[in-house]
Amino acid sequence: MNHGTQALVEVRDLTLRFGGVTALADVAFDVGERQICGLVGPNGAGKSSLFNCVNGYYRPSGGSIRVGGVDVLSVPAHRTVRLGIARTFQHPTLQPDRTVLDNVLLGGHSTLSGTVLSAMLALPGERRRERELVTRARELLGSLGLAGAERTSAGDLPYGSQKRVEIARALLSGPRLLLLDEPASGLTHSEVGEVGELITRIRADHGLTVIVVEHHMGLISAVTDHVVALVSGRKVAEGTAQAVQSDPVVVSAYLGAA
Amino acid sequence: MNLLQQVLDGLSSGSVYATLALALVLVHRSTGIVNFAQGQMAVISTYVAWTLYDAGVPVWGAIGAAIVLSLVVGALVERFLIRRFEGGEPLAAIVVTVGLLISVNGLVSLIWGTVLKQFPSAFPSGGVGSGSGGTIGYGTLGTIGALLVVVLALNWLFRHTRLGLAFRAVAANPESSALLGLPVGRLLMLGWGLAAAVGALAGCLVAPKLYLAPEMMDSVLTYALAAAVLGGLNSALGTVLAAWFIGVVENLAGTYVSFVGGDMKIAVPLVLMVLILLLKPEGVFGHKEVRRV
Amino acid sequence: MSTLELRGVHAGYGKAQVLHDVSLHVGDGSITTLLGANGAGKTTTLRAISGLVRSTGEILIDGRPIPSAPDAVARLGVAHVPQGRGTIGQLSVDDNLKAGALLRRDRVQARADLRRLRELFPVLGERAQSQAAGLSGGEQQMLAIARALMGRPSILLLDEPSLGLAPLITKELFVLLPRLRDEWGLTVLVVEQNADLALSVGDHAVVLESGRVVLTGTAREISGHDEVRRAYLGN
Amino acid sequence: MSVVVDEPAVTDGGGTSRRRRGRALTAVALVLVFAVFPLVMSPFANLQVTLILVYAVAILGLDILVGWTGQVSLGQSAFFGIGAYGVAAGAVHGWPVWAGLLLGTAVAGVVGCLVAIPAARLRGYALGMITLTLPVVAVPLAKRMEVVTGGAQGLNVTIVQAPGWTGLAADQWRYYVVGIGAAIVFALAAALRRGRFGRAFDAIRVNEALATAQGVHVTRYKVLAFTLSSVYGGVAGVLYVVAVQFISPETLVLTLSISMLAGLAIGGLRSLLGCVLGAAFYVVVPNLTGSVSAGQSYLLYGVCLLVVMLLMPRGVAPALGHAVRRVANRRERAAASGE
Amino acid sequence: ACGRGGTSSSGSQTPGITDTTVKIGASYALSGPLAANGTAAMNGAKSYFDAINAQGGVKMSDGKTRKIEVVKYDDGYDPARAVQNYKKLTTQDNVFALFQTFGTAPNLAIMDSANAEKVPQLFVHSGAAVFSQDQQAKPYTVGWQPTYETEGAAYAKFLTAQDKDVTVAVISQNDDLGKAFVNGFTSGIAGSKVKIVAQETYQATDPTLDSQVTKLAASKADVLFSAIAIPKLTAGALSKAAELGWNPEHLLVSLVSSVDQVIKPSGLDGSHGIYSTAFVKAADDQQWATDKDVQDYIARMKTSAPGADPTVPNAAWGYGAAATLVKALQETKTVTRDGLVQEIQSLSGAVPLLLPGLELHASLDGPPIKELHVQQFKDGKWSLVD
Ligand SMILES: Nc1ncnc2c1ncn2[C@@H]1O[C@H](COP(=O)(O)OP(=O)(O)OP(=O)(O)O)[C@@H](O)[C@H]1O
Ligand SMILES: Nc1ncnc2c1ncn2[C@@H]1O[C@H](COP(=O)(O)OP(=O)(O)OP(=O)(O)O)[C@@H](O)[C@H]1O
Ligand SMILES: [Mg+2]
Ligand SMILES: [Mg+2]
Repeated sequence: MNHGTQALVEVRDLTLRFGGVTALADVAFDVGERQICGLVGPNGAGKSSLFNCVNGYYRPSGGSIRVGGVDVLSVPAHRTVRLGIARTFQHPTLQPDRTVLDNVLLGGHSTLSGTVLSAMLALPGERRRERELVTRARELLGSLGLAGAERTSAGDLPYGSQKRVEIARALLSGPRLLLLDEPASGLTHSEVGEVGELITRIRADHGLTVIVVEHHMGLISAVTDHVVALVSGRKVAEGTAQAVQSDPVVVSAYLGAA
Repeated sequence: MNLLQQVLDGLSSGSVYATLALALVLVHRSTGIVNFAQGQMAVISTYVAWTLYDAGVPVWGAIGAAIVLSLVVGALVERFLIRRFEGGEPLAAIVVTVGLLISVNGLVSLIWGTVLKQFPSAFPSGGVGSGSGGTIGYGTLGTIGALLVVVLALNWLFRHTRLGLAFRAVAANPESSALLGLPVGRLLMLGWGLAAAVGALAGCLVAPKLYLAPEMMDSVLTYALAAAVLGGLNSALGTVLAAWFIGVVENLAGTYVSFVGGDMKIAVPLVLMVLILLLKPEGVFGHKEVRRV
Repeated sequence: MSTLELRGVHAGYGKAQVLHDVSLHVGDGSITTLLGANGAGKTTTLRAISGLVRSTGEILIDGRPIPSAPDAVARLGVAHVPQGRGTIGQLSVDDNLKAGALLRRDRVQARADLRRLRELFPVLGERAQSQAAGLSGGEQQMLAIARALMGRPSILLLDEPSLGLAPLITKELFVLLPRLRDEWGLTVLVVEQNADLALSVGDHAVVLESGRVVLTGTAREISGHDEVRRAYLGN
Repeated sequence: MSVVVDEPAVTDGGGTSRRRRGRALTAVALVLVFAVFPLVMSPFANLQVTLILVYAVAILGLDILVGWTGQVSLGQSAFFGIGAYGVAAGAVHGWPVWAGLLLGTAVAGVVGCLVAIPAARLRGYALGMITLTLPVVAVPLAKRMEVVTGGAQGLNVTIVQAPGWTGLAADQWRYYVVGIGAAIVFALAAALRRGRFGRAFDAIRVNEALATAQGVHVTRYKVLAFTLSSVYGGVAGVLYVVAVQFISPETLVLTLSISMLAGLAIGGLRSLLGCVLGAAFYVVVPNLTGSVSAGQSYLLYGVCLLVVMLLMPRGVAPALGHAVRRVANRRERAAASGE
Repeated sequence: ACGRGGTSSSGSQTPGITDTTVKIGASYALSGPLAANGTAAMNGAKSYFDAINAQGGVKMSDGKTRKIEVVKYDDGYDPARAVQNYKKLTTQDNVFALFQTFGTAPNLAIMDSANAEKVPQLFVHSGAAVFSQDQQAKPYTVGWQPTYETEGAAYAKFLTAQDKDVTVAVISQNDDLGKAFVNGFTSGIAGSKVKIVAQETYQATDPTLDSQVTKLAASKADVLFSAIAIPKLTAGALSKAAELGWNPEHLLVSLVSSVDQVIKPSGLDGSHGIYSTAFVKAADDQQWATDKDVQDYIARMKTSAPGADPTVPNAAWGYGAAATLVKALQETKTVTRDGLVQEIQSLSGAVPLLLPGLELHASLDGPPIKELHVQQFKDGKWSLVD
């Protein structure tokens, strides 16, 4: 493992098929604790599918994924968030008619407990925990520059802001591992820079491990400690951003000659 | 032979359910809505045909005229009523069709009264087979024939024509279709019009058997919905087969399972349908939809 | 062969006014790039043109005001590739492409176009019978672009076509655009955050800020502009 | 009780104290109006309000399923019937009302849960079909289970008599009993919607994958919504017997389920006020159209339904909320400019 | 202390009565699956009341002549709406009495309230025995037509009287009505040579009864007793039997004995014997062509409800029940609700449309009309057999 940190994520021989399509084939790599790992590759390489496997949405046909030593594939999909795995989606997936704040609060679902009955009776403990969650959500929105949009319906936000709401929602669950699927897509150059800063800041503030899928090589170079490149579901290169970007397979299949 | 006759009877009632179910499928396929008023719209069409017949128009002429008229009226209903609810809450669209059902029922009662009318059969009376070996009426045979024609036509329309593709595109995603230049509004109107036309045919075919009354199709609606959903809501052939299945199973259960009896026989195909749907939620002939994030 | 012109266009959603007095001109057979920050109103501008958002002011195609219904606008030869997922998920890849060509009469030419697009985006041929919803984000984006081109539009509105596309494909796309402009006489209005690339193939550019046009010029002029460099080009 | 729930779930810190005081005043005024109403109004008006509240509870149950969670159900009348038969059969056997209440709602909840466990896999029309089976089967079943249900003749019961010391007439007393019952279950639902459960239900409606990723066990929450919905249906059935003192298989029919869905759409999804307004539509409009013309009341009812839907496609409560907000904004702006 | 207390409906015993009018209330199924029957009943009653009003009104024992004003509402056969209509009629419209509320369930739903509040619930449009068997306990609820049991028994008597071995197939609706017909019939044939060999039930919402009839046909019974309450289903059942080559004698319950609504649509000509029972004269029976009652009835229907079909039995019953009410009002000695109910408990004599030999005979354990005659469908019309 590079940097000598302990691996938080261990992916081994991961294979995923859809009918005749092989989305992932024997993919294996590690991500160390508090590392930022970049995941790159051409369209259809299997990057989002990998995320979908890690958070339990897809059930791979072979291989294993361990996060913090726990076999992710053995827990049901809704439990992965309790293992500390949070994600954003490639295509912003919000509740368009609800406010931005409500959307973020949804991310805190797994941090709350209490039964239907205690919720219906609005017991004091229940109300207090809810208030605390709201406070934290507001803080997160503030730190993501969305404080002003708190009461806007999420569907009314421009594309770029929606992606940031997703990040806030993911953070509210208090994850150890954050999966970001193209967080900078649709942003201007300077906004991409801000996202880069945001990612490093998040790691610093929350002590997170991050895997980020991005086609924006500038961002990948700027923030990642370590990059994995997939092509047609196979890992073709791994290493520092620079090394991967100069890998001949990656260049010919993904980046194109400059 | 009781068994054979029960099967034939089941096919005959199944054909009744299928006629209406086909119209439901057509609307769903072309506009993505399930129209609870489909049966009631068929009833008013049938009354129109009856009125023409009563005024001396030959049966087939009366039916044909009613079909053409229904095509127009169906399109207008879409344009001026349903249009406002497309793309909104699905419940609102459903409830509007319920409102339409009630209003049309009231309108039919107002115009033609509530007492039943005899609708002439478009086919000769009598049937084939003998009392001992099982009989099937010409009316039922004619209905089955008409059903098959409609099924073939719908399959051809949706599978092999540009219009069919346009229908499917619009039903799935009207906004995206509009960006392709498809005349979304007119396609939706046409979809409703065609369904109303099939409904009119359905009404005229079953009216000789069910007798024409404002609530003629009410009891058929439950079965037709079941057949359409069981068939996958998008498959014409699947719908007809499902309808026959329902008709036959119902009769056999009512006849041979003693605790079911005549009053509970409807429960059997419905419960079977529930079981089948649990195994295959998209319906027997439906396609599983790919979902991903 | 068409020109597109906006004169004093205002548009918004409900009470929220988004575009303020937007005027721009896209010349016949030219590529114009629309730049702007997140939320500047780029998408809204394209939606106003294709009739998805109500607008006031004048939107003219070849000097004539556009009709109000989106499908009527599209029938004038305007193809709009929306931001994000613009395909019909329930239909197969092939049906999506066929739906793009539904209004065409020249079937032979359409088949040739299909071949060409499949060469550019091989996955569309490989996955012809798959349901479009199963495609990856970038693959869906390719499908949306290809589908728009299948209609042989005279005006193409592209809303961040590179969204989710791998760098290689993005480059290829921006090689294709000037070719189509020249071969088909296609008029293109493209919103693109990969401003470098877009400006390198574009003829003109327009910068939007908070729903107002703040800068227009040739692509070269705009890419030389300091502020633009800082915000959109990064060098 | 007339709280529109669809407003932002979080309210603290948002409202000024003046607005909060305004709300408290409105609430007190509403309670007063509610309390005085039966004392001054006719027995018929009382019965109508009582029935409105009965159906409002059933529609609220439906809203939990349809509005909140995005599932369809045509089975609510069956749960309504179970609750009603529970309390009526209990009363026939001399049970106290609360025992019947428990029995009716428990059976409704258990049946709802049993149906939901397999049905939670389904969505859309397939689920609608499955639930449609409930009333279709329940009606002949109720006719057959004569020992419990009184068969086709149904059960006449006399329950919830006004205690002598109150000096209240039967209609007044039943009004209060049903009103307080409805207020309680409405308050419970409102609290549920405000917190994590409400958000989870909402997320399921929008996108099940999204909900799962946030840690929502989609199947379990769907079953929960279905069960709650049927419990509410059962409670409504119990209240129905309190109001009408009679239950027969005619009440379980599919038409009632459909009418409740219509009420929900008319009132507006995801709104407590909407549930009441939808129920009011169901109860009051036929009476009004019946007064206009007994023979054409059905036709007029259908036309009213269409007209209201056309004018307010999202329902009456959202339309009202919209109008109120507009007026409030205008007033605020006027006040601001006046200062 | 602030409640209204006691009976909330009325302090007085004579609401709805003025010097010139008497107001009565009715709740019918004017929509839904039973709309045809409900509307017919309403029209029949209306045509009689209209005629009486045209003559100036009802002359009552206090010497005043009052017009009859009917307030009617639709209940769609929903008990909850019937209860609302009851409340509205008694507390808002303040009617003097309820008249001819339609159907078993709606009447049951209001029966307890009516008796508690002492509101006469007169001549209910249902043959269920509950409404007439115990007038001691429920004096304010009064039936009118013969009970379904009585009618079932009448068919039994008709068959047993022939003293032959007869096999019977029975089909009945799965509710109180169907059950009552069958009970009356079964007890009537007990110990006779008449045997039930097959029995089926159906749901009112069944689209057809083909399956049931096919099953019954296998019994090859001599007689089919159709306790079917829905005209189109009866017509369908008759024609299905014929289609199967099964030609039993048919016994149709009187509810569905209309020639135009049932027999003609069924396509049967009566050559194998179609029987029913009646207690009123059928409008389409030629033997009454010159009968004053029937002529009046047809003419009045034409004036009051143009387009309505006078041959539907419910219409004739509505007419007869209206006539019964008018007779009771005329004879009532004290014009109060209790007075009216008392009068009705001893009401007797003729009313229009009743078959020859039939009269009202009030009693505490049954409806005022207690008998029916068997009639046969022959040559396109009904004729009395006995
Ligand atoms: N649910 C599904 N059904 C069918 N095929 C699928 C499904 N999900 C993914 N695939 C296929 O698996 C492959 C990998 O898809 P994935 O979304 O992981 O790609 P990606 O690397 O994220 O690409 P992009 O950069 O375009 O987002 C693609 O070919 C895609 O079509
Ligand atoms: N449906 C909507 N309802 C209300 N406001 C909206 C809606 N869609 C967009 N807006 C608002 O309009 C403004 C412009 O949005 P638009 O989507 O046009 O921006 P954009 O320039 O395309 O941004 P991006 O680069 O993020 O796509 C934003 O402030 C946004 O909040
Ligand atoms: Mg992806
Ligand atoms: Mg945009």
